[in-house]
Amino acid sequence: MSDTEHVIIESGAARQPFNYAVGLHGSRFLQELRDHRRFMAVKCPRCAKVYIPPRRVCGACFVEMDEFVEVGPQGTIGTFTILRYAFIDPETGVQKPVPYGYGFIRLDGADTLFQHYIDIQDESRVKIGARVEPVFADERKGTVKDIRCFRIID
Amino acid sequence: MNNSLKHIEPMVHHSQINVPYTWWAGDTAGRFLKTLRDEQTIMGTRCNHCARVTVPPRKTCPTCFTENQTWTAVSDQGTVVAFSVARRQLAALVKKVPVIFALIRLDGADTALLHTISQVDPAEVTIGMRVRACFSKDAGATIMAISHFVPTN
Amino acid sequence: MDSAAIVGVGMTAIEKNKIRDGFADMVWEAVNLALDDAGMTIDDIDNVVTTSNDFWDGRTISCMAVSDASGAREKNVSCVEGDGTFGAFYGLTRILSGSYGTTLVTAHSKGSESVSSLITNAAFDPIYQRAIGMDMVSACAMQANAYMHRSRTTPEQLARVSVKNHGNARHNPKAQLPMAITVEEVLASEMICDPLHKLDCSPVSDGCCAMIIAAKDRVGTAAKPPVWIKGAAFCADAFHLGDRDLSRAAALTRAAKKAFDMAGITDPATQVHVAELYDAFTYQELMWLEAMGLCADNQAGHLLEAGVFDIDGTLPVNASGGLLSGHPVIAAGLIRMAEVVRQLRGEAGGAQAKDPTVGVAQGVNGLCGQSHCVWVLSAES
Amino acid sequence: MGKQRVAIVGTGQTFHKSHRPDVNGQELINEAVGRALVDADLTIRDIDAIVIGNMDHFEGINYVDCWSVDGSGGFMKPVIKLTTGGTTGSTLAIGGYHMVASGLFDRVLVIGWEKNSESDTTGAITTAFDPVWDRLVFAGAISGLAAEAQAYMARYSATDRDGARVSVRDRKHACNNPYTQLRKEVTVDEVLASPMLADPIHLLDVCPRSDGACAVIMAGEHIAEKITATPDWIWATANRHTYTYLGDANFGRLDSLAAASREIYAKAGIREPAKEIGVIELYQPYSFAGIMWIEDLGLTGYGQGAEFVWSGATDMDGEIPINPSGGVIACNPIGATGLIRCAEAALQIMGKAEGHQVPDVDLALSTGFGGCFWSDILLHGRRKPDF
Repeated sequence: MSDTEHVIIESGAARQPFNYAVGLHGSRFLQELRDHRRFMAVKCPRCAKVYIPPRRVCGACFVEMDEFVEVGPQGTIGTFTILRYAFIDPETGVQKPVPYGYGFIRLDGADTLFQHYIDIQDESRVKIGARVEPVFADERKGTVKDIRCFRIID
Repeated sequence: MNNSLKHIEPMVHHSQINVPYTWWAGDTAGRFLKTLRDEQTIMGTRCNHCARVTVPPRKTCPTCFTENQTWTAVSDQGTVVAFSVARRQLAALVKKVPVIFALIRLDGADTALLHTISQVDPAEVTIGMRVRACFSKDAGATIMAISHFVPTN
Repeated sequence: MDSAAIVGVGMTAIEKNKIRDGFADMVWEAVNLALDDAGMTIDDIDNVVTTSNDFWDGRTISCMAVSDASGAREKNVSCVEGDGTFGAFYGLTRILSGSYGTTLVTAHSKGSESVSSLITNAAFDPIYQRAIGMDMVSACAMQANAYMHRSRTTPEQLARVSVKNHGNARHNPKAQLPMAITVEEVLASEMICDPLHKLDCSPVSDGCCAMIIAAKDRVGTAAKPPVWIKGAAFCADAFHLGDRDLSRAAALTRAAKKAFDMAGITDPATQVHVAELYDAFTYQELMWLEAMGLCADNQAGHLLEAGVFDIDGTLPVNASGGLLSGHPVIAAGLIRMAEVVRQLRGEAGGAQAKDPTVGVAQGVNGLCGQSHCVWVLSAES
Repeated sequence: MGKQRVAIVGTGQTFHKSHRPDVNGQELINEAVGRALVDADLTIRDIDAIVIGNMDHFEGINYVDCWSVDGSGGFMKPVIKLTTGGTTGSTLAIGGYHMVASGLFDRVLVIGWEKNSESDTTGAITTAFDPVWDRLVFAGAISGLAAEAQAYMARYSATDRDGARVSVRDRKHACNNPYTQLRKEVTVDEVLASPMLADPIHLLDVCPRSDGACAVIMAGEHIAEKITATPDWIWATANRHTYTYLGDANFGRLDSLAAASREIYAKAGIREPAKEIGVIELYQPYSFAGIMWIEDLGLTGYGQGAEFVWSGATDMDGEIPINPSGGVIACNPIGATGLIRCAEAALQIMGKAEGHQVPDVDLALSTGFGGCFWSDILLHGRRKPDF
């Protein structure tokens, strides 16, 4: 028996499957995105803030929201970074290739930002305030990955 | 529910949490597991304060909360103090049902060890039954270095 | 203790699969019901404690999902992980500390979204135990055997708990599994893990409960008579099942004694009028009754058969139908408290016990009832 | 029974390291608990209740409050778990405060811990975000912070040199703290020359992964002064959570910290925090936060954080030293980190901070931050609060 051997127990193939309910507000958004490439946000009846992704409750006003408004598809970069270190995606167990752009888009008409990838073919054009448009996936399945990324258009 | 959502089909996002873990056993559990693997011997710790022998061993006595412990080998035979027999193949089960889970108080120990009993008709298992450990050489330094327990006769 | 009271409760229906509702949807529904019940608005709420569990919810910091829906924006908010009774306890201390006049407590879970056998397997120690392949059911079945062996409780007596609670659930419109069943049907149902049949086990459920606790000087603003918190205590036993006498619940005995002492109750078996206990499995109701001193050791099965724990008995237990009729973990204990509140207010409809003034509720954390939280509530100050 | 004032009477930490193969989680917890008990000259029998927390998916253990009793000393005691992500440690401290202040318990043991070496940290952090909206494209905690820094820099023309100056400060302070993990001085140029992780964040701008535990013992006022001659009185606590989805954040500002600190100042009657507070243990997971968040705390005006830091005001001998312990940049056992800030603030008040003691601290602030823009704050005082 080696005194210097540190015993490690590994989780191996253990994983936890989940079926997360999206909720009706989110379901409407994902279905519009999938079927019509439209971004549907929701507007607070009290403070008039336009939220994306849509959700049931305005946290600030504590009221239920049901007025859907179309926003985008174009917008501006609210803020961003360029990721240069790789990590394992816990959902797939695979590393995403780096570098890639990651940012928060202010879709035209929305008051909150939409998180997604940003195309960085020309890094010099990636800046706060740059105009962007979505690049849709060819096959859309009703997730936020129906958008591949946002690309700079000015 | 409001009108704008009345006809929306509720969606479900199928996903998983797939984070790999590598738990350090630490020196205490590490010694227990290596002794199982290398010597097929089950070790416990005797608290020098309350004299209870704890199996599996702990660095700190669970009742006295002191680190004042002496390593001691316990028997590979013991008595069933509780058991259950899994009949439905629930997801956590590693073995095929029926699986007999048991708490076994090994001779020389004051606490009971959690493990499985095999090679017996589940209907014959009772509280108070005598069992002994069978070891596995392929499980490495893990709790499965005891592959299972069997009745003593 | 008369410093705080429960002034509002709200709960969703307990269902097998709320496919339309995310966590926030359930919390929004329960919170609004609790506010309505209390005759309050969110502006009357001084602080919020949400209760959830990251493993069950499939999300680290699971409480984040419900902070807006619980009205926690611009309020002090905290998050307990464990049974809702523990969340309520923390909420109570935040009032007794003098920091806040009202606490809104929520607890939610959606068992439908995960594989409960894997979630509870993750509660076993990764180094010494997990690879053996146990989960909550196989562990509790072991405890059931140990309890039955010690107390001479029979499978028929266990089955009788299921018959009683599913039958009681017929009076509870929010229950998931109201059923008229017989002892024979319970014993004939699929054996999941000896000695527990399918009908000895609570189902997988979705649901949420919300509760508003108020300081003495704030109860007057509520719409309904307050239900006073007379005692509350919690206690944890050893983790390793083999370190405990699995046939007994020493931690529950200690927590109950402390809670009863706080409430000035010296003989719980006669001074408590209604009980909502954590019957995740049939044997647990009987074992917890004995451990809490609500009946004598080894007698719960006999008293059950004598009808003592029926709705019209001297100590109705789980008149709501209990967890056997719907078990959203995490919310489960808070629902027990809410059901006691309904009993003490006389709102329990067909499940109403006769004029109860003192009730107890219990919540559980961990494997085989390692950690318990006990509440003594009263309609009288 | 009845509400009472609360003081910290003992603290204990592990020697925080990148990995601790010699102990399991329970044993790691036990080291901190043992040191806190020794510090307060108490035994586990004196403890009335335990408040514990971590982030479940870092260790992959469910019901940690139950699992850890061998190490925490929770056998046959009340044990409760609080978890709020990055803020867990400070949330635990606030929990301990209310447990004692309620009058239901006189001596409460508060424990925060994490063994980050046992999982893929970024993978585990990713599970903290909404599975439908945030998780699919989430790019790790550092990317979120980088986006925050970018927004701030665009708004106030700050530079990566400003961020580096904060890292230089904390890494220098860390050299005086034997318990912390990274104890090596760096220069601004070395920070800027270190690998770029996510623009504008370099490797030396951020915290490491750590294994560690921290324990704090809180006591009610009638016994605190019997336990120690120098209790650390908790004057006030506050917190705010503003997260719904990541895109809701007001990038470049930490609104939750601004709101929570205003609540604290109002409770304690503080008008000029930079002058009245003696030291701050700021939960600052990366350097740029050391510029931005001191503005949200009201130490200086918006856009003036960098100038304030360059002036030396936040150095050990400055007007208001920040992170004498070396802060989060020197070690980050996440579930313990916020509690370490609290314990370090207590050490400063109690005069026990040894090599990193700031002289004559009357008021100290400790904070907690969560990756979803949540903030906790505790105000600590040498004098018993008169409110």
